[in-house]
Amino acid sequence: MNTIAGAGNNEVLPVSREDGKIPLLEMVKITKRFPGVQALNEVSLSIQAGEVRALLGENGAGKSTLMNILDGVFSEYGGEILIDGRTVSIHTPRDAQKLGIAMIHQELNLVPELSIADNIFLGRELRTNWGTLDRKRMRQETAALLAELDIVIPPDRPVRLLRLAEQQLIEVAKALSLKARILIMDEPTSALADAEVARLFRIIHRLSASGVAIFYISHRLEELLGLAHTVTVLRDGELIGTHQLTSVTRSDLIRMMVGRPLHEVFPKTEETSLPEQELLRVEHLSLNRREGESHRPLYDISFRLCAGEIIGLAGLMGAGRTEVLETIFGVYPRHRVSGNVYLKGKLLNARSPRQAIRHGLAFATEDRKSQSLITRLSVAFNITLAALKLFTSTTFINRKKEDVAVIESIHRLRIKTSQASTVVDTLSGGNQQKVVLAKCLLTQPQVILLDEPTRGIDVGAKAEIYELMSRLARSGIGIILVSSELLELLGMCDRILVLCEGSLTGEFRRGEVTQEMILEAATTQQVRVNASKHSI
Amino acid sequence: GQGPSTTATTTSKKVFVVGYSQSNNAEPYRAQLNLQLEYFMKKYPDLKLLPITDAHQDSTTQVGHVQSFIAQHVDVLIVSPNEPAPLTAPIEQACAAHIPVIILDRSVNTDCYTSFIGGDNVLAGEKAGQEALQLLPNGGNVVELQGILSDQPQIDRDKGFRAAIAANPKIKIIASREAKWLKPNATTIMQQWLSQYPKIDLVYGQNDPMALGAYLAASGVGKASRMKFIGTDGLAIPDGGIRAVQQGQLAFTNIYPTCAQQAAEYAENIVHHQSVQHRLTLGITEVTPENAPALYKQYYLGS
Amino acid sequence: MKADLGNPAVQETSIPPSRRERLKRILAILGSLQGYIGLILIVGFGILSKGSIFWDGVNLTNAIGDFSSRGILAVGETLVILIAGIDLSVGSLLGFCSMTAALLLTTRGLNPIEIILISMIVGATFGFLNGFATSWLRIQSFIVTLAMLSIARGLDRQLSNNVSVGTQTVMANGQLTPNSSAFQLLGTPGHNLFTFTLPFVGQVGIYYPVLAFLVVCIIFQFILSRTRFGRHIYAVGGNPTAARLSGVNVTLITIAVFTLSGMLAGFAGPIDAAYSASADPLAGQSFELDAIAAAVIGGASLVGGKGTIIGTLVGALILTLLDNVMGLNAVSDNWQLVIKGLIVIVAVVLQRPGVFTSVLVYIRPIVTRIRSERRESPESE
Amino acid sequence: MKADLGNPAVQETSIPPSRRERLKRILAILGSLQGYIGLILIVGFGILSKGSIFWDGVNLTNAIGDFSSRGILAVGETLVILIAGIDLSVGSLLGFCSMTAALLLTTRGLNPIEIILISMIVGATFGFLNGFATSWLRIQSFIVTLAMLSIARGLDRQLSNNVSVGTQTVMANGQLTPNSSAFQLLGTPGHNLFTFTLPFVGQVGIYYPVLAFLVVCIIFQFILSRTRFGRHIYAVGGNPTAARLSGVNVTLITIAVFTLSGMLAGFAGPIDAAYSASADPLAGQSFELDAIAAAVIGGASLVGGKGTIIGTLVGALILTLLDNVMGLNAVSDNWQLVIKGLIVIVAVVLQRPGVFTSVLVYIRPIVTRIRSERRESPESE
Ligand SMILES: Nc1ncnc2c1ncn2[C@@H]1O[C@H](COP(=O)(O)OP(=O)(O)OP(=O)(O)O)[C@@H](O)[C@H]1O
Ligand SMILES: Nc1ncnc2c1ncn2[C@@H]1O[C@H](COP(=O)(O)OP(=O)(O)OP(=O)(O)O)[C@@H](O)[C@H]1O
Ligand SMILES: [Mg+2]
Ligand SMILES: [Mg+2]
Repeated sequence: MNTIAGAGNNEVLPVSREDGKIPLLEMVKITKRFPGVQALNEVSLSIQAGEVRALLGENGAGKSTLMNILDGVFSEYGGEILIDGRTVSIHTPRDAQKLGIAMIHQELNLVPELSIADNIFLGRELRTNWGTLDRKRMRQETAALLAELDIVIPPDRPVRLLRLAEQQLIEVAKALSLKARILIMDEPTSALADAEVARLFRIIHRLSASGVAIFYISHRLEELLGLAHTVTVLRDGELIGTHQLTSVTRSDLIRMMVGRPLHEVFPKTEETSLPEQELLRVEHLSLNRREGESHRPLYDISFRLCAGEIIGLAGLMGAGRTEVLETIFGVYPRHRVSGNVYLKGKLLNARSPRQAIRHGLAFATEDRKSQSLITRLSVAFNITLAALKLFTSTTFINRKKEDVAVIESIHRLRIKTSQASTVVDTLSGGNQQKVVLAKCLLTQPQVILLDEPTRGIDVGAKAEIYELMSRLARSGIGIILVSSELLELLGMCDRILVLCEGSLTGEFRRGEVTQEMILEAATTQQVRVNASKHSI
Repeated sequence: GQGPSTTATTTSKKVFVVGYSQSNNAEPYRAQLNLQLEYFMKKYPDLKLLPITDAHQDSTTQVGHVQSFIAQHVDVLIVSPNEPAPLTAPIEQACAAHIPVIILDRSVNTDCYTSFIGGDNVLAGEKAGQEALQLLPNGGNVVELQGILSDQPQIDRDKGFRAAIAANPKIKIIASREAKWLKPNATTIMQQWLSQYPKIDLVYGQNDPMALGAYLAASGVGKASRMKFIGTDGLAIPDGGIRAVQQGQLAFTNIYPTCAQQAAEYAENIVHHQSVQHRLTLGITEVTPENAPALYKQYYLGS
Repeated sequence: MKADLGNPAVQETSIPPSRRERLKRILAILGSLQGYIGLILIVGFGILSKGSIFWDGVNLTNAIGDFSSRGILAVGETLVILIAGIDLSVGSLLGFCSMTAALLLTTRGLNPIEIILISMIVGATFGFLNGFATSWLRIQSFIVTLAMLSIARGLDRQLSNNVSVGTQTVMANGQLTPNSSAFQLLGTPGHNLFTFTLPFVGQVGIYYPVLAFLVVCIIFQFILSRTRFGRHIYAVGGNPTAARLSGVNVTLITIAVFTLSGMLAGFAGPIDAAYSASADPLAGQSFELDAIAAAVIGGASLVGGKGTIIGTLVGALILTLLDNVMGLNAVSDNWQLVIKGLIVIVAVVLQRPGVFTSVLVYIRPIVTRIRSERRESPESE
Repeated sequence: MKADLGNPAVQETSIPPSRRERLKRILAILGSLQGYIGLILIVGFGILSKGSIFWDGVNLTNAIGDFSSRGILAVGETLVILIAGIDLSVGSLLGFCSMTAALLLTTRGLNPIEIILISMIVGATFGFLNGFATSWLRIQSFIVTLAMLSIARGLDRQLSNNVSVGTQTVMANGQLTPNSSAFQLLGTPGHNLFTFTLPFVGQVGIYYPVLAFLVVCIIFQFILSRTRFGRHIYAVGGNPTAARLSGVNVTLITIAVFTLSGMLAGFAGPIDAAYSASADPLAGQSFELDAIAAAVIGGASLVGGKGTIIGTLVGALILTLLDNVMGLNAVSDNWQLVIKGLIVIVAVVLQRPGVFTSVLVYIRPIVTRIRSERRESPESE
């Protein structure tokens, strides 16, 4: 309890100093300024070999910035870095690599046109005696790495064909292949489902046992138990404190992060009592495969969504949850889709996202960077893009009205940005996600499709978003929530539908369901009649 | 030394500024014109030629150049128009600003200039055609390499050439294509013709580089000696037509006058208020292997 | 402390607050002029070297007038660049439309307004085909418009039979026909739409190409910044997937943008014909390079999503005034090419936001040192 | 079942397995030829329309030889496009280097190998400056190389005084000097490096430009696909951030690529001079468009990260053989432009992967219906 008293004074790591051992890594008084933001202010920390250090803090606290400095992403910063007690100079990623530092970045950093193997060995390709690329060995080693992570994808496949979660696993594989002494993981699990997460943790344990120091950034506090040894908390660019994980409670951590005690619950406690009024009905929805795909992404999905209801979609990675939302939203060409979607009893079958939005649907995609945001443009531009109609009188956009709405959204979701005209690219990951949600809500939808909406969002903001969802539901809006965090689904949803390989394999009501039941349904393969023979 | 030996002596100390707007420096013919103009202008100490402007074959650019000379109030303006119509208006503007204008080589659609000096492209074509008649007394197959199809010299040279060879119906033009005045284009086209037509007797290139490009292609397959090459322009530069005739690559070419010497003389006359001809058409000199060495010596400017 | 620029570690306290305020205000003004610095330097050099010859209504009108048909193309090109495309066909389309205009005038005797409208429709049709092929056939716009460059030029030359068509048709009495005479107002040098006399300034002529160019700039700047269509253009260029998922009809926007670019080429066609008093089958050749250059010098990014019409206007002015200043200073032609290349690079570097402040970061410590040295020496203060 | 194409709902069982196998094999072959389909059609048309005149060693050598200097530029251009840049200066650099080569030959009397080496160094220097300005000054390569286009052309013209320089220097006895005569081997038409006689085929000549182009293609295809440097080029173009974070030196790669592009222009310069037996101050003008077109038609994406040298070779062959076929068929100059534009688009559409299979999705049901109808009618089977 009293460990929290240490908050505020930069008392560096009592853990290591007591042993008198030289820490593997020390960062001393790291300072970093961006135009208009003091991202880090004299932050110091150190880590021992074999230690797993959790790095916590609100969105925009400076976690990624600190780790990026360690990985050489930023060439200019204040402070000093020591490895094995010796000052080192890290100003490019290459410097970091040479010193045995590897990082899994918060945002995916893969080259889409290159194959998995090429991506994994990018920058340190294996070569034959002739100096040419040793493609065979790289392919073999990649295959071995992928096998270690239980990924069954051919190493030659271009990364652009992979789904987000798969790409994130490739990032993990890439970092592992570096055989680093210091491994940084910036929200590695944000796009992963529980099975993959468990696999990742086994690997972390093994690495830690073999003496690798690991920094682990996550907003899923429950993950940390049994994974991290120590925890460092940042707030607004300041170091708040470093503690043994066993000596602090969850609420202590939250208090350190937020700066005030936070009553954290899933606010959706009781089932909605609105009169049953159907909003969305999905009947026999199927999505046909594309060329070269081995099976249909979706097969015969039917369900109903009522006003004020929150439905959860659960499933393993690649179960087709995203596709359900995308299909409803009109992302796929009509000839790939069969079955019908009704909105308030009327046939919708959206042909394009445009039509879906016009009928009151909104969709927050899981991959914010490539699907939701125009990262080179401003926060304001992004927030109002889908809802410009609201501010347009005849032909011209009413900028005053627009500004008001933008400011309101920024406040409502507590987006941490110096100005509305800030470029989205420079926001922290969590704040970018909030921009996605703000944009989605501004269209005044009746049905909201949320794909991993809390990905990368801090505890405080998460609670606010849950609160917001409940409020929206109470006002009669229907929500479909896709999440890989089962607790989130259990806490928020009135009903949970479970998908496995594109088919519905279970439906549970709130209160009658446990994690085990969902997991079981998610792994039950439905005996599917061979599609090509069956349908004539 | 064929320049005017009578150096104009004037009482006034004033130096007169001459602006020259060239349509395209990068044509060998025009580059030669520039060199000659600079050369002959130097013979008149009271004339100062501003740096020659180059419109890069673009009328819009040239209009700007002419306008900027007007803005500078040059004493004499010399223009080689890229195209007649676009340059008409600015020359009228010059006229309105009381700047004497000498037009070289290509005309404009107004009479409001002091003097026009030019060669005769139809005549140049005719001379080439007459030479073809002589070279092919028994008739034969002719191919023609054309300049940019819409350029007036192309149209005129083509007209003159065809009119002249009409005298012998056994001479046939079996192919003609646009090589845009450029040597490598002519080589490429000639190569295609060589694989296509077994018998080509004469190649008419509307300028020397095109004729020489065709010569390269033909000599590459060892057929150059079996055909004749006729060009036009006859520049006295190492890489020009006169030398090519001298070396036997071309059978014949015309010296199409650059007008530079007359232009310098006229400029001098104009600033001293002496009268000049409103239109001066210069003759065409024929270059044959016999007179080529002499002509080269006569026209060569370099040391 | 918050709006403070540059290196925080330097002894800022040594500068008294009032001075710092002044410095800040000067920097703010400089910062807002940043985007124009290249242009300002060129104009400044023009005035210094040639004084009233350069800074003269007629000279400036001529200079801008010469460029205006390319400037209008540059506006359309900016739209295309904003959606991460490129339109190489604008020069050819201008050529085709100037030929159309000349033929409509001479063979049909239409009046200038009819000619402009038809020419715009013709241009828009070609542009539509560009947009269609780009978005439906999903071919890179570079190839589509390169093909269109070739196609339109071929048709232009075929239409005119390789002969340029004069626009000055004369009646039996030797006078220009009314339409031909009215057509001159579209850009024949020396023909102003109207002239009026201002006190102090004297006679001012309104020259159609300049007016048309500026009006096109204003309209399209407005469209880009104030309409949904404009926003959607930026969105498509910034991230087409995100744009589509935000309800933007990406295909439609693409087609519309190429159509507008073609339409503007059609609008510029008659100006070019009037300017030359004829339509040359080669008119507009390589104008696309100037158009793209104006947009890119003005800050448009070929990656898409970044650029403004005002920027393009500045880029166009830089290009044309640079030529004008070099011409007036009688720089020899070959060196003009060299100097132009160098100056364009310098201008682009200078007008990048933040150049001054980043220079300041380096200069600041030096300035401070000098100041403090001055303070120590007795004669200061 | 697994590799099955197209619509699964159609009664696939109606086609007997052996036939399906055959169909699949044919489709697989077609699929692998996919990228060459445009080229194959052009060659096919050439043979059909002109037979042995087209399909003749000399004609093909000429056609490829004519294009080879542009083809070499296209290889460098491909590298630049792969890193999401563009190099507009290659044409001017070729011009400058061809002038350099001609002057080195005529005024210094160097031998061809020395000339090639110096010319490559000159080109590489310009290219280095391009790369430097792009990566250090962080200016878009479009602007940098456009400026360089202008600068190099200006210097070229200044160097040559606007007069073309012949490469055939004659000695007192009227013979070419040994170096001048050796220089002809670099590309003067008809001058083969060596000739030999093959049984059945007859005499075969090895023409330097063609050889040089193909060797350059092979070397750079190898570099791109088999070396670390090549991999890094793709990475920088595909995702510069990812490349940087993976420890790739993005600046170095950028500079190297522009330098190589300049170096290849320097390599092509002497070829161009030898081809015309003279260096024209305008040599290489607008070659950059051909070079870019070859790369893009060959599948390179201007967004970066996508493209191969083999593709560029195919693109170059399409461009030059198309011209050749049209020339042999005596298509009029104006229509050539139109047809060329159309065919380029068709070729690009056809060689896009998946066009056949996606067409098949639509055709399949129709085929099946026809088959089943045939089966019902008695005469079939
Ligand atoms: N490239 C940049 N330019 C400008 N500001 C930046 C940049 N990168 C980060 N910032 C700012 O620095 C601050 C810290 O950001 P950082 O990404 O380190 O937060 P974080 O702790 O990782 O948050 P999250 O949990 O949301 O990922 C934020 O205010 C952010 O806006
Ligand atoms: N663009 C694509 N390219 C290749 N395969 C795809 C693509 N889109 C979907 N798939 C396949 O469709 C299946 C379902 O996709 P997806 O991973 O989106 O499901 P999900 O349940 O939403 O998973 P996630 O847990 O990642 O949200 C996967 O097997 C995936 O490989
Ligand atoms: Mg972060
Ligand atoms: Mg998903």
